Amino acid sequence: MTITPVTIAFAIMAIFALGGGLGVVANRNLVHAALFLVLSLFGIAGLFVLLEAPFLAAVQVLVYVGAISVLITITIMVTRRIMGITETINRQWPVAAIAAALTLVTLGFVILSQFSGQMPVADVPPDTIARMGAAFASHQGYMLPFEVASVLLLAALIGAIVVARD
Amino acid sequence: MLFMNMSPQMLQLLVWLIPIPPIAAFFIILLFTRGNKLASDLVAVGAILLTWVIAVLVLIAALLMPHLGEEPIQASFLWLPLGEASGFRMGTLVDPLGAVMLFFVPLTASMIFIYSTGYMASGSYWTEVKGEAHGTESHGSDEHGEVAIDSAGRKVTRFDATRWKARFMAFIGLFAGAMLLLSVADNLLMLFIGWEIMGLCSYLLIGFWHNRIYPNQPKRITPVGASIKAFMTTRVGDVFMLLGIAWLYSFTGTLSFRDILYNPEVLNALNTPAFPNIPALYPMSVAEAIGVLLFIGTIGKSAQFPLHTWLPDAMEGPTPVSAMIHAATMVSAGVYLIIRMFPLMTVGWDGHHLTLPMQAMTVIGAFTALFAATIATAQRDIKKVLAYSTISQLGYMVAAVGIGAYVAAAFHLMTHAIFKALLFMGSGSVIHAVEHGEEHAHHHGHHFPVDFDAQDMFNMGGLWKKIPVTAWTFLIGGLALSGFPLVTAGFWSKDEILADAWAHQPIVFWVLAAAAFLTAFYTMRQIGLTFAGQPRTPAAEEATQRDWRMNLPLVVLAVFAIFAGYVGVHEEFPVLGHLLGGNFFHRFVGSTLLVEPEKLPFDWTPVLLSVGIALSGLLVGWLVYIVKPLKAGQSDPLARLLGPIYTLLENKYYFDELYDLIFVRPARWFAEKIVYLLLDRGVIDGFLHFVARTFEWLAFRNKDFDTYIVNGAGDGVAEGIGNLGDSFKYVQSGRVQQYLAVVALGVLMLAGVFAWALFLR
Amino acid sequence: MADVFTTIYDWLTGLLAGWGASQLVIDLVMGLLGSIITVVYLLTLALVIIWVERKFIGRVQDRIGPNRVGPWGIFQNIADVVKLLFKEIIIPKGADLIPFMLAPAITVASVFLIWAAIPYARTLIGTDVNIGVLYLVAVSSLGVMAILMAGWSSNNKYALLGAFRAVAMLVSYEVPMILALLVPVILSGTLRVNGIVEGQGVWYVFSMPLAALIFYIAQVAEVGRSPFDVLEAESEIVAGFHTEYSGMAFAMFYLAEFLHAFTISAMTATLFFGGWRGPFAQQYPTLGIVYFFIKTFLLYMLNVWGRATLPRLRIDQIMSFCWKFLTPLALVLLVLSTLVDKVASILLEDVVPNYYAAGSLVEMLPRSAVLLSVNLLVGLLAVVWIARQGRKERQRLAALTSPAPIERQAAR
Amino acid sequence: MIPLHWYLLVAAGLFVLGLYGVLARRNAVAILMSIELMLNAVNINLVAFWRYLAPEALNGQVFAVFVFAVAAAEAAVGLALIISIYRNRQTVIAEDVNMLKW
Repeated sequence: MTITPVTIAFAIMAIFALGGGLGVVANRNLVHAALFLVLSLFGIAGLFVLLEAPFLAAVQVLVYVGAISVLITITIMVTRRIMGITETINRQWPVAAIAAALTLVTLGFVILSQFSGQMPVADVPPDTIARMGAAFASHQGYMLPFEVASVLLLAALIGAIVVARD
Repeated sequence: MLFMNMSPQMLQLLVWLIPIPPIAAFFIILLFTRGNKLASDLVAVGAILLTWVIAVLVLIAALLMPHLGEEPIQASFLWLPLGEASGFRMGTLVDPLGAVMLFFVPLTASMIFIYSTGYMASGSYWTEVKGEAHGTESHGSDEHGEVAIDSAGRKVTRFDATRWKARFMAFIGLFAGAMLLLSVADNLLMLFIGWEIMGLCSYLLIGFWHNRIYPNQPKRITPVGASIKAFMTTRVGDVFMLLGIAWLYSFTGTLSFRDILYNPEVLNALNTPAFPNIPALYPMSVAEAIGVLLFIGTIGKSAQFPLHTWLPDAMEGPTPVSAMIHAATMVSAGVYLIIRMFPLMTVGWDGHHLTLPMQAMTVIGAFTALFAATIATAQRDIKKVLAYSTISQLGYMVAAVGIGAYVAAAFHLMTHAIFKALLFMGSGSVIHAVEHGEEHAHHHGHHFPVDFDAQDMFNMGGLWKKIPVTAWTFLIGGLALSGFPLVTAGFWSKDEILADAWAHQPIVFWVLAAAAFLTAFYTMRQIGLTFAGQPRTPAAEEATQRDWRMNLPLVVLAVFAIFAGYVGVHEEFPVLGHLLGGNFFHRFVGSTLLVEPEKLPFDWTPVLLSVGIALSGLLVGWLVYIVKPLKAGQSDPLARLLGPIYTLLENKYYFDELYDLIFVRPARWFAEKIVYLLLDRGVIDGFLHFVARTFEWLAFRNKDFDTYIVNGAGDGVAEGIGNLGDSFKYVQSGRVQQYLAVVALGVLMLAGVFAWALFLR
Repeated sequence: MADVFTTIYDWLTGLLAGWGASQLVIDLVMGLLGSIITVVYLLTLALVIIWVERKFIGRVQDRIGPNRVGPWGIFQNIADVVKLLFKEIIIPKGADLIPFMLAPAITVASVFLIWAAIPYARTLIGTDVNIGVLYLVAVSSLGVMAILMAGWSSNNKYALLGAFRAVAMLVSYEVPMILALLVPVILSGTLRVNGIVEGQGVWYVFSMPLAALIFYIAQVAEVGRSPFDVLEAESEIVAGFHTEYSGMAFAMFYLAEFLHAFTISAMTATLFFGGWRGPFAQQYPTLGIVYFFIKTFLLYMLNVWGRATLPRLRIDQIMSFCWKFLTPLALVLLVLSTLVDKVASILLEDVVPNYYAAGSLVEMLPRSAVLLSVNLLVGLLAVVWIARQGRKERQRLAALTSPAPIERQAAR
Repeated sequence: MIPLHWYLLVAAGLFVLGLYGVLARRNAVAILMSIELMLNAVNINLVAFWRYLAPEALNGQVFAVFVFAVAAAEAAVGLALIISIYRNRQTVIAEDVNMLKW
């Protein structure tokens, strides 16, 4: 496996993603955890870029970094009163750890046994984004799911307002 | 002009619409405006006036049609398909005869509706108090609040007669709708439907004041009794009529008037022997048999001789009911039926010796006319008099049809409906006045026996001053009834019948003439007793009635009672004949038949005879009852004249008692002894009880099984599950993450299984 | 001389290739070079524009403005920078060090990153990614996070309040901004920034003036300059999220703000004012950079003018203005204009065969006319509506404050 | 070119981290963050498979977009819930909110 800039980039992004994830679950300071989440999300955006899905990358940054993590951070700051509590891990953490480990083993096994090894890769057609846009708006494509998603978002919006208001 | 260019479809649609509004009013009132008297009045009156307008439109259109007789306004649809060819059709038909119906039915109906809104707006009657004196809900508020004890030991109190006014309006609405349905029907079935609805309404309305009783007169029939009696009696006729209809349908395969009555093939076909293999009945043709059956229906509906007893008792209903059902419309329906069926009745009539139904009609009609007239002379109750007079007049018409005087019968049907309705409403107005008088007098401290009868003519007298409008209109009606020459409608129609009778059946003529004499007499008697002289009771002293809703219809009908006759003046009648365009009515209605009935040459004899008879009858009545009017407490001078016959007449030849003896009692006995005790109690109940006991025994055995085995098992299961739940509920820790952990592990297991199944093997 | 940039680029790549570097290395070097150049010139530009702004505001406020250091005080900023460099960066007690230090960097970075996708000329653009617009939005949304970090980590209630305010406002104003941003995308049918510029045969500000206005307002709010400068309202919250910052850290926020103000002008110019477009810019891309900077500067001056003159709004006013007016307006405008656009394209089919043609001025005229009419209509309605609201509000206030009961009597 | 399974492994790692966080963290917000991690792991998988197995097809990216939508909705509602819980019970510890039990 030769070291190429792409590999390096991938390594950096993967480290961002995984390290950030680790920070999220391991850090006691919730705000830091949130910041780590941002980091991890950035890494993932980078991975999208490497996967030649720049659209998704941009959306990732816009939605997650720009919106969701901001929300999360604000929530943390608003509910800061309990941040004195040092105990961040509950009693069942061993179970969690075991479950996680087993999952990792299973997934890793399946991945390595099934998807390892090089394979011929076709190029991404240049007009992917245009086609995606068309597909979202055409009834042969994903019009209905698209509408459903928008309804979902509307419902979430209203629901959030109703739940969170005094 | 509107009617000239009215398209046939439009016209047929209008005809369809005629019966709708009153029926609609019925439903609207019962469903929505029941609680509100004013609204109900408006709905009902509005509906009937709408109907009247439509009817008038149709009527005018029909009159403008050149050949209404040949091609009438007709429309029908297949209602109940039977097989491919045949089936019951529903349809409307307006031919000249129907047009006549459309002329007087909506007219009188509308008048009576308006009248009812006034008549039902006040008044009260005695009712029995069950339990607590101050009524339970079923009796509601009583006007005076006093409770009396009558001779039969019943607690009685006054009851507000206006309580169910809305319901009343609804019922008469339904009734009017049914009558109009019958009038525009183009087939026997539809006619029969209207016929039966009217029967029902008559039942409902006669018994309308269903909680009314007559204190101190336990023998007197109550509204409930009267209604049952009327219903039952008419049923008898209806059953035979239905038989006739069924026979007709089975023979011809249709019930449509046009198809049967106006096509010679069918009529000829009907002219075959009914019972070919019974020599005794051989001469009777199918048409005759059916005709007789249908005529029996008429006997029931129009209260002809054997089945006449219900009509006088029907007077227990509110007076508008009497006016509408028992004068203008329903009883006329019977006559309308035989007129309508005239071609069938006269199958095989060569103009000289009558067919079987015609004979029956002639005999029964003529007899009834005289017989009822005799009874009418001796009645005390103002409405009873009118009732019997109605019977006798209907007898006239029946007899007229019997002798083949088709047009005359239709003519008299129309005029009689108008002036008899007028008379009834007049009598109602009188009764109202007297009841008011009674109340006023009561307030002024006069004490009345609880059995004071506001309908008894001997409690009246001298009302001429009190209620002039009623008096005048009543007079006009009375003169019309007794056939006062030239200026009343009754004269022309009755005269035509008599002329026909004179020409064909002299005997019938003399019978009817006698009846006419009596008619004139009792009319005068009635007027005399009611209006002339001095008041005989404080009630009459204080009597008053000035309600325009009741007076307006009187006036309107009075006008018609005078002028309605001029449409049918014989063209050879001096002066008037030409003046009035020569017997339009005869030409118009005559065109209904295939062969125009022949016009009799004008003959002075019957005219003069009938005039003389009418005038003499009036004169006698005038002499007896008006020249020296009765004093209070004085008995009927006629009683002295006739002696025992008077009592016989007063008791209506004891017909009620006779029927009670030969029909009612045996029926009661049979019902009680045989049906109730033997069949019901003995056989049916016995069997049922046996079955019941058997199953009871089985059930107990079953119960044990249930308790010990089924319940044991069931409860066991339930308890087991309950315990299980108790021990397992702690799984529900309420900790989301715990659940999630379990989920994760479960999924993990599944994943492991899949991984093993897919990749490891 | 027609196209300096390509010439230089080709020369450099040729040079490197001559030294025997692989294509990848060349890309790397060029990319690095480009970003370095961008950053450097932006920093210098910042010095210039800050001086200009201070002068301008001085004039507006009837002062002279900086005038001591150098002729017309040109070197004032350099002096300031030196001063700030030597000042200590005070780290408050209980501050969260890493975010505290990270925040200014991210803020500046978010501004710099925007410039990577802004075309100076037809052939001069950092990276012409095919999702450029989206990129712009995404990157500019990073600043929010930085502000949050700063506000929280400096362990100061004013700072936190300021941060909350700022975040609330910025997040809100992203909505109308993006809605308005969709307009050029729809009109030009591409997300490529350069594609959008090339599509503007008629500047979109002329076909969709309302959208341009909304976008500009939202952007000003994103910068947080007056009238939207509640996030550093001295009278209420000392200096907002950067209260605790001093020295170079503060300088970076300061720099970021000014640069951001300039950047949004650049974005507006690019997206609505035809970017580098201008006479002969197609043939001689070198001219494009001139046009671009002229437009940007003019827009920037507009911004400064507003900052110098407009009073500060209340936070609730700002929010309700965004949610109750700007966003609905943008939505209505978007839906209506696209609808009318479609209908017109169908109706005018035979009159104007290539209705959607983009690029040349003449071809674009009919469509622009249609859209312009829609904009004017919507704008008119909006003005009428807002006038009514204003009248209501005035009456309300009058009712609240009017002391004379007589008037009320009359009013009744 | 980077082999597919690297991405998959990264995704798996993220997913596992998220899973652990969901199961082990006490703070509800932290749990929410972990859920976001898992969602992102899924997204990586989707996009990676799209890129390597079917670049012409759109499904992968479209799916990812829908995941974004769902994630946004979920975050909004979840955080709103957390805030209201905090307002009512002064806690954001997931297991302190256990009124719904036997």
